[in-house]
Amino acid sequence: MPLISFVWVSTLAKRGSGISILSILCSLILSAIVFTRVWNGQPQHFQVHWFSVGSYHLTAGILLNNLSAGMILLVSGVAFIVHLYSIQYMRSDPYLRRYWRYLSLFCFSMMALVVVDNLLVLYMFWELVGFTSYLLIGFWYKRDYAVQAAKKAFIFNRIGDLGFLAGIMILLNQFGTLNITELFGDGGAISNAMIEDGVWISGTHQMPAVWLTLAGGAFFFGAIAKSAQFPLHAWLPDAMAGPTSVSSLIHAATMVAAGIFLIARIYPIFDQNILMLMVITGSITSFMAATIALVQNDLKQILAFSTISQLGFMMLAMGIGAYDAALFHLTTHAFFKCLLFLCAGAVIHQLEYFKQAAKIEFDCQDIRNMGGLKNYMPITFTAMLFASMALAGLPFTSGYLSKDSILLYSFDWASSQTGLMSLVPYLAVLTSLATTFYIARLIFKVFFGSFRQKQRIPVLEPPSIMKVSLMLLVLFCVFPMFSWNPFSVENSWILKGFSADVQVLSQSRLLHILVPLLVTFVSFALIYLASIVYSKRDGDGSVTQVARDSFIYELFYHQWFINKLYNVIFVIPLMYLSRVSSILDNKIVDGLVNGAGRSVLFLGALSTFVDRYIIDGIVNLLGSISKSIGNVTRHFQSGRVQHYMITMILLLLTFFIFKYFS
Amino acid sequence: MSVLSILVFLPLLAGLVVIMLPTAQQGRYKYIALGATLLQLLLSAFVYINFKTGADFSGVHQRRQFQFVEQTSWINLDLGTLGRLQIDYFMGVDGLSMPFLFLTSLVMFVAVLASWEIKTNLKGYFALFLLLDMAIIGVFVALDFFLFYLFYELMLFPLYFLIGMWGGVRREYAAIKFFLYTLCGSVFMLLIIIGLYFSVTDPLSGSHTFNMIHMMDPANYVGGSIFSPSAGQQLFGISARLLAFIVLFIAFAIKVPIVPLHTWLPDAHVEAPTPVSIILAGILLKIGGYGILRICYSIFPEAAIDSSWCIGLIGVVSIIYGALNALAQTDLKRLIAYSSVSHMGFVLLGFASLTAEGISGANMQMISHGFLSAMLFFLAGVIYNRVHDREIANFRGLSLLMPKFTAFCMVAFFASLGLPGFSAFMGESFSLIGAFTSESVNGLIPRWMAIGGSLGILLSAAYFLWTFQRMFFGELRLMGGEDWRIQLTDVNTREKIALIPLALMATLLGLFPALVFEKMNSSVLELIRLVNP
Amino acid sequence: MIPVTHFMIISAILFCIGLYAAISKRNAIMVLIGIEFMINAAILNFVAFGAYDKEVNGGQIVALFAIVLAAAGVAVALAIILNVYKYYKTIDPDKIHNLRD
Amino acid sequence: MNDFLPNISLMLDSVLDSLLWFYPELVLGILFILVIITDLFFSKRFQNAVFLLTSFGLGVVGYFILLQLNAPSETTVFSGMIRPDKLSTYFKVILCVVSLLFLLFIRDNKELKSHDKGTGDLHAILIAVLFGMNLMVMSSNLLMIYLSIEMVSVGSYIMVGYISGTAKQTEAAMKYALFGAVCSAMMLYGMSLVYAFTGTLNFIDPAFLSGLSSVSTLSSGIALGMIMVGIGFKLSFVPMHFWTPDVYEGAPTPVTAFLATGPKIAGFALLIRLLDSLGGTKAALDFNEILGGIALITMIAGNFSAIWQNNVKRMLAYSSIGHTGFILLSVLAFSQAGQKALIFYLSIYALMNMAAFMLADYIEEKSGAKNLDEYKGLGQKLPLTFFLFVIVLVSLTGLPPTAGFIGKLLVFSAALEMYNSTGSLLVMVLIIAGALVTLVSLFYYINVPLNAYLRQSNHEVEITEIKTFKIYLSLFLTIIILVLGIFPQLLTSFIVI
Repeated sequence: MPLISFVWVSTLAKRGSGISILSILCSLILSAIVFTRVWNGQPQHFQVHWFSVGSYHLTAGILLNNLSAGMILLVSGVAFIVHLYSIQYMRSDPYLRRYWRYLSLFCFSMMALVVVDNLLVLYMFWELVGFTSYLLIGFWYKRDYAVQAAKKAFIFNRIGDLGFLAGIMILLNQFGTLNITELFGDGGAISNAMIEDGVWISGTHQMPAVWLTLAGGAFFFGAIAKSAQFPLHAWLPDAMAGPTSVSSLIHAATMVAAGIFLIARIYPIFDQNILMLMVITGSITSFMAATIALVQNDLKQILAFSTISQLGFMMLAMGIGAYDAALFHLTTHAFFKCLLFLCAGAVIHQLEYFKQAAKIEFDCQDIRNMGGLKNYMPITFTAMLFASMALAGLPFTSGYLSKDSILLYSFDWASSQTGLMSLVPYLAVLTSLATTFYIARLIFKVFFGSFRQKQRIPVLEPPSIMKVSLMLLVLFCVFPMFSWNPFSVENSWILKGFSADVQVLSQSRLLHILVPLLVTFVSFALIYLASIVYSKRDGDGSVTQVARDSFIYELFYHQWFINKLYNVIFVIPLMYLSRVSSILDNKIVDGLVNGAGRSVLFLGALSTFVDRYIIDGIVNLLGSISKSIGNVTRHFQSGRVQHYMITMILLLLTFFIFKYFS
Repeated sequence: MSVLSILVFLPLLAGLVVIMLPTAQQGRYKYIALGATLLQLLLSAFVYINFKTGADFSGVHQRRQFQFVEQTSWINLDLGTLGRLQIDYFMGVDGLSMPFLFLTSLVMFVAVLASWEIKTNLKGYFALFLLLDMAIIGVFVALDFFLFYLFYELMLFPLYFLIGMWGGVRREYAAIKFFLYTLCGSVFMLLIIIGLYFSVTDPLSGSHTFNMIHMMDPANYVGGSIFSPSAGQQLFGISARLLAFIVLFIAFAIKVPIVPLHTWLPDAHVEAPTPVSIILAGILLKIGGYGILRICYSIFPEAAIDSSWCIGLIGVVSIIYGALNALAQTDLKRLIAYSSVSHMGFVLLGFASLTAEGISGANMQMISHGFLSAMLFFLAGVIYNRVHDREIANFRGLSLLMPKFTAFCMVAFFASLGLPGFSAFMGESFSLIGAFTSESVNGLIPRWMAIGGSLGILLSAAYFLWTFQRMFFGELRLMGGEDWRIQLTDVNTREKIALIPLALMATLLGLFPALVFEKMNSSVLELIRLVNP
Repeated sequence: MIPVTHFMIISAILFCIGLYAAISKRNAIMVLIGIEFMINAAILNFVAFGAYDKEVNGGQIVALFAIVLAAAGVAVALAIILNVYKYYKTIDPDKIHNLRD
Repeated sequence: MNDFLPNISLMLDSVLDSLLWFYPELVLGILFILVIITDLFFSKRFQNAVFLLTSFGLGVVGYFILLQLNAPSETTVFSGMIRPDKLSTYFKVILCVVSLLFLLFIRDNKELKSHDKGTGDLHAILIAVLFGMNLMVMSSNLLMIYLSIEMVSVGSYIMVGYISGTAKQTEAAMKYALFGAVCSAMMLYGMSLVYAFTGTLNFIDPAFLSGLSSVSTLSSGIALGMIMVGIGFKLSFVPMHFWTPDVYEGAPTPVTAFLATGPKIAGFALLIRLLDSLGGTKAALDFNEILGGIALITMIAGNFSAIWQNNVKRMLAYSSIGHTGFILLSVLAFSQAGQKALIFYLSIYALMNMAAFMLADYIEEKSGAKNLDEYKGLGQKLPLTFFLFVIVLVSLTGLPPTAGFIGKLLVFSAALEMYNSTGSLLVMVLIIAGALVTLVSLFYYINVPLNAYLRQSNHEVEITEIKTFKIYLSLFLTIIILVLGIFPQLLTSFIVI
């Protein structure tokens, strides 16, 4: 199979843009071939002996099934487009070669990540994508915040990686293999293992049953760090410090999806507790991030929170057992989020040019500084519009299909749940609506209204290569790519492909029709609202002006009211709710992180102190004790010979007395 | 004269040549040393390639399964009633020692390249250096305890002088501290060696022996002798064998080093000249680990099992304590030194687990740390040579000035913090896996130790990244101003020659750990069978 | 016949006096005299007990040797003390303490 | 008296027979007279006459000793006075070598050579002392002990005060003489008591033991203890060690070297002899325990005091006290192996100390440095000297690969074997203390390289290393130390007991 070759091509592609593009194109073609062969066919599996430790013989190999084939096509596809885009986007950067090198390395590791068949190798690439992401976030290493963000991203990922590693340890311990097929395949080790009397038994090995939950939890922990889920999501917004093309590829489409991918790949390990945890995490994250996105002003930040929110959706879907829907959403999301970022990148890129040309200072990423761009950049606008519609889940887009499926599943699932859990689908709907609103806000603020800079130099449409890549992505945002029936999720071939081995969608008809209709309707209403709020404004675009509009004021007020409410609650230990506010988010998560950092530093200082004064002190004390013994003995050496004699005789006498009279 | 002897005595020969050559030719000393180490490297590569693996070559406690064996009677003293003092010149390698030979040779080679910075008293320097080289190789190949001890002690003096004479400002203090610390362990080791000698007889000749392999077989112990496993003698209220284990363990643990016996290390590393730091971190620490496996574990298996909980705990404490200390350091070399403490903690944790993964991982960690710490110290030396400063805070934005140097640093830092794809990851993760598995395999150490140890991975990421960020990123800002800017040139060819093999080895072993694991696997299994049957 | 214990007592007293002189006198010559006392105490013992050792006469022989050796020792010591006087202008052992810790 | 007349011829016969075992000493006696005569009449014309004669004479003595080694006497000779058996002959070999080294040492010592008295008398005294030491190692009679100890002592007093060039030298001589005289007087008194208890002077005599057992342990303890004072003075163990540092510091360096080796080794031989005959008796003092305690204290006192020393010779003096303690440990172990270990250790000890003092002397002559802190920076200027010095000190510490290490190993082996057989806690404590003081000893020995190599001198002095005879000699000794460290059987194979 040609897979090996593309791995090589990718590794070799460390020089220059040409080779990179070429190699990623090769990868794309190869993976397309692979895809067509594997999709809905027999999973393919190749492996070679890697090394043995003790009785474990570890193999490294490639496992191709629907999941990995789909993912690899997705990754290579998105990567190709981003590469294309980057040619133009990064053209003027002085460290271009470094950029291509990193990007190639990333593509290599990401693609390897999705196909490998061994958890340890998976882990290696898992960390490697984290590492390349570190490199790319910190690409502009002269900027302090970029470096900080890179470090933060790496450390956060590392925390998650620990979970992953712990999971690997548990599995290796229990099953003695890390091969994914052997572990999770049909009749694999996991399905054969059973729990009896609180003991988790697999063959001859056994552990307390809690370790099963812990193993799932560990992997889940790894996944939430990578996929930026609450509470380890704080790195992703910061990661926007990297080049936008990178953000689109890594932090929107591929790497962050790796967490979801991992969960999909090792799905059988998760027991009910962890699935429940997934639901909770997913819904909290998606809702929280969506609300945060509502009030952000930085273009990329909005998109970042949106990504977090969408990933939360996927996580939620995973948790409720909608394995297929989650992956479907993953696929569609990859494309439209990538497109969103690329468009945003185009906007920012062009504004940078404009800024240079007009010689004025403003923040190119702040949406308050934009407006009316649809006149200047129609193509970008169109692309962005499609993407946004997909994100909002409007009909005829890919997002509609996938998002709806998740919502439907969640309603299904909720019907079997009681208590607080039954609220999950409503929260999801709410989130979905919030999503519609913030993305509408974004679109209107950026593209409608009038341009908010005084200079009359036109902002230009991005160069053609960028345009081409945008248009390519637009294709993937519309329904036909995924399902011929724009309203029927069930017909989606991707969903079918993924669900083959999981479960069949079964739902009550009424709900199936009602929910999408309702959501769509409200969405449109919200878009309209947003258009009223944001597009009609012109000129300075100050918030006060918005605030005067009573209806919108009301709405805004409510938004902030919630934040204030959380502000109050923040004192009480319900801290996680407080993350609805991005400000608080920074304060708490970052505060915790910084606090942890500081306390670690303090501990470090403390241990240094211990080292220097206590341990060394003891050592030196021993030295001085021996010296003082010497001092005692040498005090007899007075230099007077008669003293010597007296001492000698006294010592002898003492000795005799001790010997014979005691 | 087989290849091991040549390997051991080649440096000595070169050292003699250095001594004989008149001082007028001192420019050639380094080339002589370089040649000798290069030759040594080739020889050890030869050993590596010709090393046979498999269950028939596992070694550890089977004399005939060792390879490249040399055994001739060396000292043969008739001691009247004490019997004969039979000391053999007995060398050989098995899977436990062979990888270290290669490591030593490579690190030594790099250290010679780093020795270009030495400007004063070259004759003395290279003579001592080569003597040290010989002693280290000797430690790894010796199978007679006496011979082992001989080489073990022989390492001390060259190191003392190398640190003391060519070191930094506080070199005197560092050298003495190092010397006393290590000697403290080894003097008591001698007592145990003698005790063992009187407890063990050669099954063939019936006389007492220093042969380590005989010491590993309980059948060879004289009934009722002090260290006889069956006699169960007591000393000061605890079992004599346990006491002996502890004494030996401490002796080696000082080398490793463990918390709280580690304070010599930061001082010695910081004050030592770069090549000596490289040797110290790259090889010396491994001798401690190697000794624990080869001697403590093999000769006193039941004591090893009894104390594995403590050893595991020490490992975890070392990992975390070392990492915390590293975080607080402002001197680059000190930081690396403390990171060594932390990294060697994994080794102990792996040992304590007594599982195949744990011990293989620990060995891998040692080898990987050998390459990486050598690289790190070399890199620290590069900077120090140019501007004679190592304060992290005094550098900023170096990546603009020295891109290649930054690239090497990046490899070294990220490899050290356990990025997969590099050897350290394999070592650390398998140590941890071993520690984790231990509870269900042999129940020696609890699982939380593995979890605790994995915290170290996180902390190491923290301090390395922080340092990396502080020194290399951001705008260029140097304390020494324009002078430094001129002095801080990028790495030159010689430095590249030294760094590339190290980086290459770290990557190679990370991608193909089989290169090490396969070679030692059967030995490790054999060791575990021996210790925990 | 004087009982042998008397000799022993005398010699013990003699020895103690000698020892006391040796360690307390502020004059090196006096110290030497003290030492001579001690030796004589021993000699007294030897001679007294030699009476019971008729066959070998060990005691008497030792006594003779001891007298000679003591004389030799004292001669050397006197010479040394003379030298000391040359440098220190005193022979008080208590005042001669250049060599000390 | 008349009863004995018929025996006289018999006795004469036995004396003449005994002379067979007495050749080395006879040669020494003749040599003594010859040297005095040569010195008186020929030294003006042939400057080297005395030296050549003495070395030749010592060679002859050595030859006879070696002859004796092949055919040692099994019994005592001279009516139980001496016992020239194999053990004592080994000691005599060592002593002869030490004397020879001393001879070479004097020849190359500026202080002694430049003195207007010349070294002729010193040669004569050396021979006399050697004579005394030979008797010491062979003696089997209390009288012989006293006689030989006095011979050695009186000779050593003269040696120490030989030049009397400075106040310190005379002071050292005076202290040595007074302290020594008190000690030997006490020993004599002890002997008289023992004689009183046993009625015999011959301590190999069974009557000796039974006599001691018949009196109270206090009496026998005091008597034997006083004898120990005399021997302890020679060995300088606690509490008879006070003279050592002062005298070693004050005496001319060659003499110090000799005192630290010759009489000490002879003293150990004597101690072994005495213990050998007392062995097994419970009536007398429990010597093992007492000597163990003394060894412990001596090790500690010697080594710990040495940490404080600045004067090199004084430091070496303390270290030699420490070594005494350590050697006592092997005396304690007291088996054949213990003796063998002892002989090995003592020979190595002699070589090491000789070499150390020679090097210290050389350094003092070259740079005037007597104190450790004056050694600063000298390592670069006298590279070979300090290289050798370091090796010698390493050997004194007892670290491989030097002979000192093998010696230490043997002593530890003997002691551990003893522990194995007796299970005595004291021995274990001693062994551990022995290991500990090794560490402590390193603490002060390392001051030499520390100052010489690691520190820089403030004032620059031009010193060039001229390779004198002494350097070559110490080089030779160092090489022997190293070679014996790696191949100890070169020496031990000669020791067959």
